[in-house]
Amino acid sequence: MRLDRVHTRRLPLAAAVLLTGLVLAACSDPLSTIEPKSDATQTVQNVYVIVFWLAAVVFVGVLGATLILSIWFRERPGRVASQFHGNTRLEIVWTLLPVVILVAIFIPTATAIVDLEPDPDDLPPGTVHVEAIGHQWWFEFRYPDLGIVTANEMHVPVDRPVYVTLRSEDVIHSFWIPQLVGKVDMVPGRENAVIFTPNEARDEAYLGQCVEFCGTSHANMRFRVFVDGQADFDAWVEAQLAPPVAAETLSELAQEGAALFQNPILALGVTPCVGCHTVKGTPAVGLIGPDLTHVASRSTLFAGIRDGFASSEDPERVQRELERWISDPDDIKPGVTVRENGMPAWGEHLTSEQITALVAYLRELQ
Amino acid sequence: MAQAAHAAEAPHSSTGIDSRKVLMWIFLASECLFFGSLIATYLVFKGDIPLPAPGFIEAHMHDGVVTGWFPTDRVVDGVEYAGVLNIPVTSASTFVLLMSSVAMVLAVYGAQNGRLKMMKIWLLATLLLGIIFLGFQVFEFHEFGAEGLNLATNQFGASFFVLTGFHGAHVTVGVLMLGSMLLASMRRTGLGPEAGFHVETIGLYWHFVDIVWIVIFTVVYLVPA
Amino acid sequence: MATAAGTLAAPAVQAPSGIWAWLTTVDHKRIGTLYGVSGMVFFVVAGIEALLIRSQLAVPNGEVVDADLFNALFSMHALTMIFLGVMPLGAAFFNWLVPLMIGARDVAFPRLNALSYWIFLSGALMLNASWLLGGAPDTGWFAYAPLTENTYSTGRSMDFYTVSLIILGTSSLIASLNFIVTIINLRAPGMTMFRLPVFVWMTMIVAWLLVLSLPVLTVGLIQLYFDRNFTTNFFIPDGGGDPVLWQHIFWIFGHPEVYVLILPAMGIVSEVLPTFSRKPLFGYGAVVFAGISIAILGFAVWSHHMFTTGLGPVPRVVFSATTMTIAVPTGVKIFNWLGTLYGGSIRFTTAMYFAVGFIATFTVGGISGVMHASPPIDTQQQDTYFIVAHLHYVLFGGAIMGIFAGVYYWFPKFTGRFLSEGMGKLHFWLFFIGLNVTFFPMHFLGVSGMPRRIYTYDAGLGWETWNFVATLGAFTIAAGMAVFLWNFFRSMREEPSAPDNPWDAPTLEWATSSPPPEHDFDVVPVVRARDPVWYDRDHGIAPPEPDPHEHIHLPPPSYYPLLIGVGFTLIGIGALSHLALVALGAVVVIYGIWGWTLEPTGAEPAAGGH
Amino acid sequence: MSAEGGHAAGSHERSHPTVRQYVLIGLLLTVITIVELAASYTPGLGVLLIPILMVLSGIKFVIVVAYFMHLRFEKALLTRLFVFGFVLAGAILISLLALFWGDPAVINR
Repeated sequence: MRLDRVHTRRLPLAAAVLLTGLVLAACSDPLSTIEPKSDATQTVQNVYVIVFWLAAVVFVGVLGATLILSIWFRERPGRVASQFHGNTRLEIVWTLLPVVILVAIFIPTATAIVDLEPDPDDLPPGTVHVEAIGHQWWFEFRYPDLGIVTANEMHVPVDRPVYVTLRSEDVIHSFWIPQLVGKVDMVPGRENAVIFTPNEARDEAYLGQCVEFCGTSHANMRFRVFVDGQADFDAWVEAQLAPPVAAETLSELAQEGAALFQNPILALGVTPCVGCHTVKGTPAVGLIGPDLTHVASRSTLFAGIRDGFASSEDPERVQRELERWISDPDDIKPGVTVRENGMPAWGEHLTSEQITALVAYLRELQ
Repeated sequence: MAQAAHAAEAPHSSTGIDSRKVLMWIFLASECLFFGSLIATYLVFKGDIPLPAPGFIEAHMHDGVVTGWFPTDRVVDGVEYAGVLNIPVTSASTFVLLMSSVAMVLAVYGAQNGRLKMMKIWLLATLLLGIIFLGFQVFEFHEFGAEGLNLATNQFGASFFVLTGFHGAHVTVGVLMLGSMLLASMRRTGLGPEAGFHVETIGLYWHFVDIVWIVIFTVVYLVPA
Repeated sequence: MATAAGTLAAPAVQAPSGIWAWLTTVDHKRIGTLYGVSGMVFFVVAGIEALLIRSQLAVPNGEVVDADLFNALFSMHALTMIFLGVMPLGAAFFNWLVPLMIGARDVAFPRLNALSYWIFLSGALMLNASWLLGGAPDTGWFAYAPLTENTYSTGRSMDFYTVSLIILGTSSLIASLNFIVTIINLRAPGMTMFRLPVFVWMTMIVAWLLVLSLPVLTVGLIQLYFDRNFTTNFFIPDGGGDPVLWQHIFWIFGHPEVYVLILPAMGIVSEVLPTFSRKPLFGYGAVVFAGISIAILGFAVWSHHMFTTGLGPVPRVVFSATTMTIAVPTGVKIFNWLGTLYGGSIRFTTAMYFAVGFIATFTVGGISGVMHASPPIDTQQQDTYFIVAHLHYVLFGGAIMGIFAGVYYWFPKFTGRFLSEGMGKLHFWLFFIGLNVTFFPMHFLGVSGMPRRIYTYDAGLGWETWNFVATLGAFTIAAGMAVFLWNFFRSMREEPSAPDNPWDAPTLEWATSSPPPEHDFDVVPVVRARDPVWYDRDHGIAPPEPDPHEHIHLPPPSYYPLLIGVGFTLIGIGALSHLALVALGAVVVIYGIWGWTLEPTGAEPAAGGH
Repeated sequence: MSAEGGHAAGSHERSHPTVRQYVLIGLLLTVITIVELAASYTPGLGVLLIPILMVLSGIKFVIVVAYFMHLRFEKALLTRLFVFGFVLAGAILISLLALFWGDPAVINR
């Protein structure tokens, strides 16, 4: 028969390829879920490894049995099907066998659940506390103990516990940094929390993203986490706490942009920049949009979907994208002008020279 | 018995129970989940009704007492709140619904024993009692609205009105069925051999609506927050 | 009313023909065909939606569709597949087979059966009308509040969602009540509960699941509708509501719904495997009880969809335990199917290909399911493509493979014709290879951290290769479907030639002609064993001679089901536009029920009831 | 089956109540309701009130189902069908409440 030839050739090979594929595929991918870089993800990984190998055994066993039985007992001249209705002993065995496997999975599972649960009343000493707040479609990060507010970019020191409380301003989002911490939802009206201790400082960012569908631009809601050595972290904190750029040190064009930015009636019937954004030390104290005090120091823009001034090789390109964003943000992040408290499309209200000036200002907010 | 005439064409039934009765009982099992979910929603929110906004207090302060926010009387932060629920009135309407169940069971008795007149009288009584119950509910909703409680007021208002409103809708369907049955029984040709079944099936529905109210009355009105 | 009913009943006397015959039919076989054809149409529609999704994701930063359309596509793909594809295809088999398998001449309430189809059609058309009228639902089939509330979902799309799902739920509820009663009450003499074919058992379990879970969804939908239209704040945190309540309500329904989709396929496979292995099902009792346990446990696991919502450790431990428990009865089923193959003399027909393929692919879905039954692992898998892979192995590798096993198996019974085995096997290989090529790489994507429901992604995240491969697989599946449709139409042009029992199968539907007469059986069969046809064959019991004097009573056609269906449609349209239409619809429904009750149905009271 | 509908009393092992018994049951239900009311107005019952009310309304529930809805006189099958749904509804309701009332994550409601 054709079946057995095809099967025997394909299946064992395929199974081997697929299983090793599963192990190897995700390694070194930036969002890999099986490359733990913190105690929390390592705990998950320890359970995963057990479950994975048990699953692999069942996979090979059941699929192998299906294949072998199909070949062995296929219709052949002279073969007569034996008529029996069951075998009680066998049935008891294959009821109990899964039970044993499941207990083997459940015990580490339950332990891990308890291990991963943060206890807000008893945080380990040296814990860094971050408040993460989900917005359609960006993340706000506040460090209540340090007085820092930033967006879409989180810095944490290596080898110190990070306690992140999770809230949402609008719809449900989910907070996930695959290599550092498993996802927990940000639910409006509730406060959840995660705790993890990153164990590898590196220059390259850890990627995070929203993983609960949250509307049109759900796909465009990402963030980055930098795990720094203690000295680098302190330097970052210092930079964030540093007073924002003084008005007189701004270039001429940027000063023009600053004036536009701070103008309370930029266009009739449209909330001006200052209505939503904060730049510390200026009249801009809006709380709806991201804090822009040090926006030019960030490695990305628009919630992790484009390179920022601090990381791009080509600042002029960033300049052009930021101009495009201010002029028509929907073009970069669909739905952003439509949603409640959305970013207006300033292209309808400002000249391109004005927008260039605004971007020049933002570019100097180091 | 009057209905025995059709025995020759009995429908097939493996269990010996009429299919319509089985259907109705399974449907009622399903309805348990429907009302169970509504009651669960009510209870989820019942535990912690927040304090009203100052604007609400101003708008609904009568003689120093705020109306239309909490289900029962209470004093919070020196502000006195009058409970919305009016237990005496609802006890009366509960009694009415209970009596309608008694009337219904007598109508079924009449139908099953071939006493057509008895059936009609008690069907009418059930129908009227059902309408009176609905009248109580309209009155209650109207009163609550006047005191300031509506669907948008708070979670108590939303879950209360949706729960009791859907119960009321079930009573209304029951009233329609009773009315139809009554009309049909007035026809010149009479009711036909199936009357006993129809009345009994409607009766099952009606009693179920009654026991749902037994639960609602206890959970919503009597059990304190 | 009485006179109206008298005149309206006229069509009952002369049998209607043509389109009218289909509109007024109360024959379970015709209603099954209506369900089957509708289900296939919507299966294709949802498949086209899937192809668009896969085209968009084939390469990074794809530009086939925009964000809003993509979100509507994945939402409608799920809604259409679940409620308009797989469920009605299941219902098609229930309708066709349950009366035949239990030796009945129809279901317990034939007109109610017709009504459930017309209400289904009404809800199905209404849901899809949203594409043209105000936008299709675009918040996922799970519709998590508060994204679905007025503030974030302007326009009518979510009202289409609530209204059409309530209507579809009503249809399923009516159908399920009908099937439970039919199975309990219309069994042929000798057909005890433990002689019922496994497929009939699964039908009853599915019906129970729907009867007990749909009301919960209905309540949630009503609350959402009230939030959007009548100023309540059930799920709006700013107004004191709780979005997590919606999640609970939705998944209390949603998880049993998963079993509603898969259990019919399990039933089908449990019929196909013994027939072509030429031996009885291994461990009949275990398979039945496993189905019952799955159903009961199915109500105790809903929060595993919410492991990342922040429920606290205790609920997560508890729901993790209950969820893992479900793997036991599921495993029992798989082992018993393998036990059925053991010792057999297996004929590899197309139906058998699909059935054996089902065991393999469903097992993969079951195994990955156990993985995210563990909440810590779930925090790395929830809402990634790993879940997409898992659920498609269960629903495509499980439900759809099972359904096509059933299509090939019962096609001669339904139509009197055979589907081509050669094209059938080509269809199987295209499906089997296509589904593995589409969905297996999604495990890798999930492990690489690709989230679900994203309309775009950047290059350089390690997702390019497998996304492209998955898209190729999707088009392979589409090719398989094209082969099937060609096979179907080619076969339908042929003359009927199928014998009564072409596969030498054991169950009662094969004891009548192919296709069966309108009254199903000339003589109501007497059942002497669990596999009645084989028992009679082995014991030389000849089929009984029909009694020429017996008057077989069949319920006459009725257009009241259609009329009441129209009433439901009006209520639905009213709920989306103007409440006056709701009143009009209610009047039509009440008028329809009146006419229905007074309509003469011959002397068969079992056909009545409302 | 005609035996069920036509001869309601004839085919059952236990005969249905008489009119008199129905009225008495109605009275009993009224009395229980009055007791419930009295309990809810009695100060000092404290936490006892809720179980008292639950038991009393449970008794009413059972009486109506058993006698008015004739479940006591039907085959056990119908009881099983209904009780299955009722128990499931109760179980889901209780677990839902347990999930919400023990929920620490809520910050505003």
